[in-house]
Amino acid sequence: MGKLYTDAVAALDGVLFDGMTIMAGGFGLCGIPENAIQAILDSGVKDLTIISNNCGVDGFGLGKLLDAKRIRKMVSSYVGENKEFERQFLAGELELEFNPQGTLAERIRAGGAGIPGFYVKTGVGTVIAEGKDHRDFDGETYIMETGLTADLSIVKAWKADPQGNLIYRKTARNFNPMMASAGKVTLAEVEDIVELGELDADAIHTPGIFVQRLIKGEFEKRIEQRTTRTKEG
Amino acid sequence: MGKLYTDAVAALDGVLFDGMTIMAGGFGLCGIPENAIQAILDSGVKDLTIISNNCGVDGFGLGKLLDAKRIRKMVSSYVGENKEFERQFLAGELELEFNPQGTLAERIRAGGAGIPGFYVKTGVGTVIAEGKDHRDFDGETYIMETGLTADLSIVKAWKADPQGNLIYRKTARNFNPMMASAGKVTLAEVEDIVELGELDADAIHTPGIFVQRLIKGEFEKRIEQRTTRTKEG
Amino acid sequence: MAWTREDMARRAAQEMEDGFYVNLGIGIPTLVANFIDESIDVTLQSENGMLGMGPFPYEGEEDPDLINAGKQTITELRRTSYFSSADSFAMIRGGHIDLSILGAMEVSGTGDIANWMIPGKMVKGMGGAMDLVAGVKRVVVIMDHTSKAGDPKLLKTCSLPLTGTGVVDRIITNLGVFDVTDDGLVLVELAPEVTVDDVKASTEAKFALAEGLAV
Amino acid sequence: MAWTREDMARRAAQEMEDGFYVNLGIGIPTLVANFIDESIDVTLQSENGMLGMGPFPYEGEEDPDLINAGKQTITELRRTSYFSSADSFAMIRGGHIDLSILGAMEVSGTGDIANWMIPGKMVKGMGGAMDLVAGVKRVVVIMDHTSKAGDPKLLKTCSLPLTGTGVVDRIITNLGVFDVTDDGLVLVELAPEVTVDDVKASTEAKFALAEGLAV
Repeated sequence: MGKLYTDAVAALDGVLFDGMTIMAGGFGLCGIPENAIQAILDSGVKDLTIISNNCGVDGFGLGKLLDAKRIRKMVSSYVGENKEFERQFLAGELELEFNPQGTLAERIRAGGAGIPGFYVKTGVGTVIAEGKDHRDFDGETYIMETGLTADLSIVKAWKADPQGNLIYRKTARNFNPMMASAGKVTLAEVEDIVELGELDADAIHTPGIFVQRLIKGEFEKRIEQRTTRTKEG
Repeated sequence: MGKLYTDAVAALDGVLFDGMTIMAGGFGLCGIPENAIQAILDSGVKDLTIISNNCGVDGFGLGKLLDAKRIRKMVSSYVGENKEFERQFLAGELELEFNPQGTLAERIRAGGAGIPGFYVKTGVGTVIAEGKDHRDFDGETYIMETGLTADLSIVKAWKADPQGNLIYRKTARNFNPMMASAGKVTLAEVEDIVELGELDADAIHTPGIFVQRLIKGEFEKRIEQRTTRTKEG
Repeated sequence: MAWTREDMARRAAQEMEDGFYVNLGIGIPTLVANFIDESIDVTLQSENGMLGMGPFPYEGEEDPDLINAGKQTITELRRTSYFSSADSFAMIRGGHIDLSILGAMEVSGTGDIANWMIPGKMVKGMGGAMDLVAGVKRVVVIMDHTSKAGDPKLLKTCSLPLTGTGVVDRIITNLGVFDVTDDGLVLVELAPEVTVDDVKASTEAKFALAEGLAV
Repeated sequence: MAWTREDMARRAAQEMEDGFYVNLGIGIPTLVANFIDESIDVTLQSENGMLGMGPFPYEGEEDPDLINAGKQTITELRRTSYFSSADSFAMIRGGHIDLSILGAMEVSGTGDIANWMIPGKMVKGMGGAMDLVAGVKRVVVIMDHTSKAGDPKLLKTCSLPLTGTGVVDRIITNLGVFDVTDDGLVLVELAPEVTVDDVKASTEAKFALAEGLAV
């Protein structure tokens, strides 16, 4: 049994189909699966439903799939960084489902954890609650949210071992661990593949059971907002 | 602001009261908060509801509180290691609420995560489902389980820094992280307190926000079932 | 000649496939680990929070922080990862474990299983058994065909409190192997020298014979 | 003399207490970090998965794997821990964050807040704002008292789509500080040289005056 593939094209062989649902990890451009996105673009697959907190920027990240009009529907919490998104949405070419960020994260975790529904306070009394089941617990009102799964999850980690155990780095972790658990197939792309036994077993974020395919990727790791301070003296 | 206390007695000052609910980490005797259990015993507090996967063994772990008849009710998944438990239960001195182990773990996580209810397949069609809300998702039947919180959580970790960031070791992690998040007050006892900055920020299991009080403990770490193999030749 | 415990464990080990993640219950299921074909790659899960469970430690190398779900001291492997109980059962409930091999007191012809409680006896608790039968992709039961008193354990309807309903896929007893299908129980293998009549005599549940069953 | 943005941020920084875990929104709330009293210990949360957020990096030391919820490059501290988005919002939703300081387009006298969407304009999304107002123990809003067009932003009822209902505890504007109480809005502080009549003239919501308010 080998999880290791030479590249994203090989790793996605037999997995892609028009109309499929794909979860893509990352927050902004931080911790996004650049290699899988490019391979999905190159494959020509279309009518995609993409579950991702954001939709990249014009020309980079998921913005590439958007520019090529491969996305039919986005499930996100914030898409404000992307002009082509606005254009397609206003032109009615793109469906959009907003979720509060924490609700989105929990829906994905729930999908991976066999939990089809759960209650949260988030969004009660807002447009987000419309049409959802309301229920009181201890005198407070909550709404029911449902679990999410995907045909494919593409995630980005820092290090992996050949069993697919993953470690993420700093805030590049974000949505990646839950998405890894919620894909029928999960492709992980990493910066470094180490020997079995090199990862600290207590520090593994995503156990290999959640990773069916694995590649060592090449990353631009573009910075979205470069903010700095000046050294004094 | 200091989280660090000299010992468990000092750390529990002002927290304990008769009839309170306490979550206690550990699986069997692995990863149990030995110091807090002893201090709770010494305090004389009684009529406790204890949420813990198991109830220790006769004379050790939570078995100490049981022997002293301080426990009014146990919320557990398995209590088979304890003869005094059986005696008190059959004599009607002890209330018992069984939860499937995964349901118990998830109820505690939910309690800490602001989720008052969620649906699972576990236990559908069994005694566990009696009286619980049933609901179908995609043609399958699920039952609703509720979140759990506690007045106090006592957890055991391996290492901490003075901010209360915790790292657990091997299978001694078990129920400790969720319980740390579900206590109104959480006392963590650890084997080693290291300098701030010494823990790998990517490898911290329980962020310090969940830990209000912290002690360096003394541990017997009793082994429940010593199973070994013999070295060949 | 009925199968021994080891025979049953050996037969159960054939349920494993390359790349499988497997959870083994306490008792005979634990023995199955000894018979896994070395040519396939199988990872054992322990529901107290570990993937990649290794064998018992050498004497003197026991680690109190490293136990399995049966509370026995074990070892780790190079592939091992640890996680919390919530994450462990998210893995189980979410259908990520390929196979669970469990013991049982009773199994019904429709795949109901009872393996946690005998009314009138002290209730020890279900531990993770209800989660495993509800969540794992494929559930295989190993059990003696009859109780010590000689009563059938493969029943039309379980008499003991259930662990799960319609969850068992296959049953391996000392007399043979049964599949739970949409059309009911099917006998798919017989232990050596055991006849269909032998099985019928000690089985309450109705069962069909698999095509090509060597009788 | 109405407060400047810096004055408002400085005033908001006084909401912090020793040992607090705090989430700061984008915009003026981000400035608040600059005015935290050095004698107290405050930990900043960034909802993309970090506790213990440090300042911007020195030039040339930016790390693409280390950003805040506003997607800006930042640094870590010795106390920093990282976690997933699910764990981050478990922390927020579960009521573990002591204080959130957020901007707003409108706030009502009963603590409703609208800060994510203007109908007719492109919808960017609510990000984590709905989770924060619903989950954090205490929610403090910083906003200009009126819109650029001079319209009141403290309203009887919000006109924009809501982020949350009955969630705001305190509002700091350039004119003063208001508490949302069970009996309605109470003006508790005035900016220097600002009069109650000034405030009344640009506030749609009714408000009472706190006892001992220096007018």
